[in-house]
Amino acid sequence: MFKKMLIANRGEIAVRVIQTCREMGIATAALYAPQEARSLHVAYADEAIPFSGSFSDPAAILAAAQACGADAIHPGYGFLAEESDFIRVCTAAGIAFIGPSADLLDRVHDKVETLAFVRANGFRTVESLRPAFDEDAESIAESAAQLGYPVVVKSCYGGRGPGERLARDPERLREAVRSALAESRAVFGKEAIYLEKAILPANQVGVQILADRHGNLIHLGDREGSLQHNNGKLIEEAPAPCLSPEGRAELLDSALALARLLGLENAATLEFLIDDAGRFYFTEVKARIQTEHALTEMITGVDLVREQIRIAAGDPLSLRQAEVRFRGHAVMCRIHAQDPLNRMRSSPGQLQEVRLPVGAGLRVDTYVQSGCNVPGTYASLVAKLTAWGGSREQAVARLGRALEDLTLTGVPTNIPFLQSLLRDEAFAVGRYSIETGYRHHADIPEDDAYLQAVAVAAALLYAGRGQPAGAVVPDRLQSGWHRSSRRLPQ
Amino acid sequence: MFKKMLIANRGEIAVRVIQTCREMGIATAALYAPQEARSLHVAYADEAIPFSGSFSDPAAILAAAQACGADAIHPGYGFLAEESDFIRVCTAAGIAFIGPSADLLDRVHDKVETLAFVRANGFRTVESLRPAFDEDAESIAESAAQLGYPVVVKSCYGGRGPGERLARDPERLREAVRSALAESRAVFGKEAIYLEKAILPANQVGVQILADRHGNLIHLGDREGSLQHNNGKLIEEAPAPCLSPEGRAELLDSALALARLLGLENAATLEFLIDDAGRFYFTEVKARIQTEHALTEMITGVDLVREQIRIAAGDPLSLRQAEVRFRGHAVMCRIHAQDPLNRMRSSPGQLQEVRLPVGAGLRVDTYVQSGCNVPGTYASLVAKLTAWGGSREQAVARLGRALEDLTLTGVPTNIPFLQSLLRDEAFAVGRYSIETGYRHHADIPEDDAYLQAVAVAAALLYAGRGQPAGAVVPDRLQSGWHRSSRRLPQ
Amino acid sequence: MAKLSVTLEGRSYTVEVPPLQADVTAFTVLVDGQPVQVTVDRLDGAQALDFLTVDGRPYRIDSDRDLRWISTQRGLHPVELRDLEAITTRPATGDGRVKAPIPGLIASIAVAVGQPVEVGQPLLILEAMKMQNELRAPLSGTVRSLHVEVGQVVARAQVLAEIEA
Amino acid sequence: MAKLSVTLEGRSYTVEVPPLQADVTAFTVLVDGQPVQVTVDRLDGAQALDFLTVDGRPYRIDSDRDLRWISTQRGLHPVELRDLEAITTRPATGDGRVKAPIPGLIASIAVAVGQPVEVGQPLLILEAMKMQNELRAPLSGTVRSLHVEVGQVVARAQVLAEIEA
Repeated sequence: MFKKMLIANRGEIAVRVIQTCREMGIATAALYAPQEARSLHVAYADEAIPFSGSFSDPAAILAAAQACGADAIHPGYGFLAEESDFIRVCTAAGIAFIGPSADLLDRVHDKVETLAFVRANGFRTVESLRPAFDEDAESIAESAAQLGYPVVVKSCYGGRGPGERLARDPERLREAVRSALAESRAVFGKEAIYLEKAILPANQVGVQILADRHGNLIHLGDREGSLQHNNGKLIEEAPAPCLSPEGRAELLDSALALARLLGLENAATLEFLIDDAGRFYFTEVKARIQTEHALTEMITGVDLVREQIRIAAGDPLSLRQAEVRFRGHAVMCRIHAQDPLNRMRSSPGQLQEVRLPVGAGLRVDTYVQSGCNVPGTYASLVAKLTAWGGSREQAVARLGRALEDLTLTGVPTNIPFLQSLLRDEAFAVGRYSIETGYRHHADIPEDDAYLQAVAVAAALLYAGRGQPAGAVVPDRLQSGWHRSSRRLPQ
Repeated sequence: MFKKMLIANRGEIAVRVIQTCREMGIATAALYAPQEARSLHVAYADEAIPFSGSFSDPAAILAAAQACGADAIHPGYGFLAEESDFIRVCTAAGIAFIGPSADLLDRVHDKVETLAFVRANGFRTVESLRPAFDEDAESIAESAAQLGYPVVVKSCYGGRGPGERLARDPERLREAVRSALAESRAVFGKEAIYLEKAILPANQVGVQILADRHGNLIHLGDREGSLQHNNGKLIEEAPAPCLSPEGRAELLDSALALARLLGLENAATLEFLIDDAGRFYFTEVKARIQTEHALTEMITGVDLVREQIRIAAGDPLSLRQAEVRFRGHAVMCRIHAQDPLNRMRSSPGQLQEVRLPVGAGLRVDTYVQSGCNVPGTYASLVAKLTAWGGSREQAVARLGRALEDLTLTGVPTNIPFLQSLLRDEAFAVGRYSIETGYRHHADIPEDDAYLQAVAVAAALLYAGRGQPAGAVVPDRLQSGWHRSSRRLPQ
Repeated sequence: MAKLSVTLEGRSYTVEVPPLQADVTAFTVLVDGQPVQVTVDRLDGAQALDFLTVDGRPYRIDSDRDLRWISTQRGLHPVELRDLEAITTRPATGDGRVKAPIPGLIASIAVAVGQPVEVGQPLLILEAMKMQNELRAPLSGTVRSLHVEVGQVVARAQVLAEIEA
Repeated sequence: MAKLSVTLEGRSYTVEVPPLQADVTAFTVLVDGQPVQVTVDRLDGAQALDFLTVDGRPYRIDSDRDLRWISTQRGLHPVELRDLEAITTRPATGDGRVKAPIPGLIASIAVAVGQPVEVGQPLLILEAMKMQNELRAPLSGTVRSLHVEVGQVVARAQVLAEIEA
């Protein structure tokens, strides 16, 4: 087994990887920028290395690994997780890469070709077309017309949501192409997009795959990621409520066959769209650990990062398909430093108090602690909160309870928005799709006592303002200056 | 289902009950003394009622329930949880008691009679004798001689550890009787003790039982509670490592038969001693939720408090024996405000920072948050930390990792002692009994770099002392007063 | 007794808060004239008010610096506050000094030095926390001095003007 | 450079700490003369030092008020500290005032007013943090004044005695 793992990432995924390494007795080295000195990955690693480079820079990461004597690198789910060239330089330097082989990544790197290959082998996929010239508006419009509107504009590389855009007509298409190209350039350094025929309404479902180097390949069930906002997943769950037992069995079988066809290695997710008739369409493969992997861990009890590391070390999977036992239901929400009163703009800053919920069936993944910075230079994800329950209803109730108990002060977060989503009828009954609209659910406005109490809280905060921190006694109240005792209400 | 639950307890068990009530949509009312205003049960309840009475005072609790309009009372695992008279006054007042019937408690209240009854029905039990007169030293010594030394002196009532005392000879017996009587009087208000023939070495194992009012009765596996210090359980685990598969099957069957014989209701634990030949001896029944119930919840996925409430409401158990699926292993440690440098004396005070561990397979049960008081008037338990793993080894590794990540500052805790216990060889291999001695495991003293770093930390703390809080700049260093620049090294 | 108008979720409440004291953790607040019982923590210097009970119900609260919103465990509420006292504040001592009841910006000045004024006559408008607070003459007399200009930022309790009876 | 002897787990280390500054978060400390690299957080006013890295290794630390022990994520360590500077401290300004380098208790006084003393001659013993700190004459001369008595508790920087050259 490896001796020392360099974690080539930050945030909650760096903390996540460090946890498993420590539990496996593997020393860990974390990288951090000065403003992240109070992030938990720094506190929890065995070694914390100041790092001014970029997590997307293969040379800088490799140099850091060599400097600290690491014999393995875990990329988290960042950019480097799917860069075959990086894997090759790691291998050449005698450092193990926790993930699939470079060859596999090369095979599935081009999403359009992967779709064509999968389709040619008899699997149902979304219809896709790559315009002849990426920046030729004419050919793009032609392709779209050929597919038929609505279409989705996607980046050929990488797997993140922001690259996706829905266009219902030629005008919106031009816009979508322009912004998709800009984003593709900014995030992946390359301009390359393709078009997919949109399936509406649809549900987005991923199947977790594990494959070792000894020919063992298993699935760990499905995850639902249809509840999105601005193309970012906000609330996810496992198992997917949109699947019937028969539909699930068929999907999982198909996913295993597809994984074999593609020769998947290590941990990977096969993504599908499910239309309203229950038909599923393969869309793409994410050959890395995913942000939402904790859902699968909660319903199966399998530590996916441990399996990733074992596989990369040449060990066989620690369990067979028949030994995978699913239990209950898990729901996760992503907590972002975003201001709900300012169009969900990201709201970096220094957190004051962090108080985590406690109790059964809960899991918090985060890099923050009291006094920690939320840097403006990275994505605004500060925590993932996952709740498990014997049933979906219990898991959702528990997540709602835990969201109430989670306190993050100092920067605005999307927690109120998440709470509102959990109250939505479509979510409550588990019937929603990527098209579902969610209205803002006011906070039990019928409860006048509650609103009165909030008014009292506001008044007390106002009365305590400008005081030496902590004192609730405004001197203007004590001094008696601004009021006449004769005018006091009884 | 109930509308409003009064939680007739404090601490982590009050928080635990409130969590499930909120997840079930039952309103909660918490009681608190002024010094506990920042405890989590106050923050998390729907209603927080200042309470100057005792949690052992039936009249005060009933009055509080009636004043807030509660239709049910959950006693946690406190004194009132096993008081049949209290159940009767609750029932008379139309308030449901979450627990067994008064009749059942009456039946099992006297431990010596219960042992005799169980023995008469063909079950193996510990040998026990009740001295003719509790305070007659002569008759006690005669009884002990009759049983044969070593004997254990126990309180007839209640179930807590502190009432237990081991005596290997008549002299130690007198001492043990004296202190057991004093404690029995102080805790239960009655002087009543009995003697048990000690089984040494032995393991202490409990079997979790659930029984509804419709004749359904199931077990949820076993728990091991042999790792004790001063008769208090410190680290517990499930399943019990001392049981072989055959031994476990026999024990669980026997426990179900015993539960039926005794007519157990609601949640209860049957406790056994296992001798070094693997024979088990029934010792007593705890007809309430236990401190360590989270272990069972983690390996079965069953919410025991939810089942308790459902059963009390007349609902059937939510699962059958065949549906109980055990998964993996769980280990719990009890974190006390105790000073490891002062003979583990309790160390009440105000906590400064509370930082909880995060990640997969962890559960924290606690009432504390940053700035919260640990009152000196109650037991010193501040938190329970439970780790789950696919194997015992993984669960123990995870617990060790999580203990490192848990930060509680402001009052000394037993965390260093727990860490030392986790490093003990006997514990690591799972071969220990209630007699196992644990030596103090120094903290990796061979690692000189580690000790040097601690020395640096000490020097920096010293250098930063007496400063305006937070500044690391002692003015005596800045002023240049106490040193001559000519004498600086270099 | 501070008197505020608090508007949230489309409803307005008049809240009257007694003089707060660091060691008093339970007191009565009037909401629309009806008493509600409030408890707060005894806070040490490092902590802001983040928890209170109102009629026995616990609320974990947070807010931004500008009191644009209050959040509780249940959600986030944009709030608007008006300090009803600030509009008609008069010095309890009976003297003619007009002080700023809250920090803010002088939005306009309605009087000039030497001008005679009646008790209750508007003198100037202090803008603070999204509110325009009209400060009025505490007694009838003459404006003896004006210590501020339009656009000036003032601290709390800063003397803005003086009226001579 | 503060110089301390730190004993823990039966080993003693001499630690030399440079003058600490609030905005310097990375610096070098000497342990038994060997340099180790230390980083600390930039701390705001409410927080004590609870995290540092030493040669790149992170330590989460806690201690009691009296520095009886230090705990890290790995365990608890009783510590003993001796301030090696405190024994021979002299005022850098060259004047004859002898101040308390740390708060403590006057354990004994070895000189009387009017008594001639040599530079380096023991004047009194200040007991603080389980240590006896011998304070010596900063210059040769006469004890002009003694401001303390045996058993008296003194604050840091309090003038204890004055020597006239």
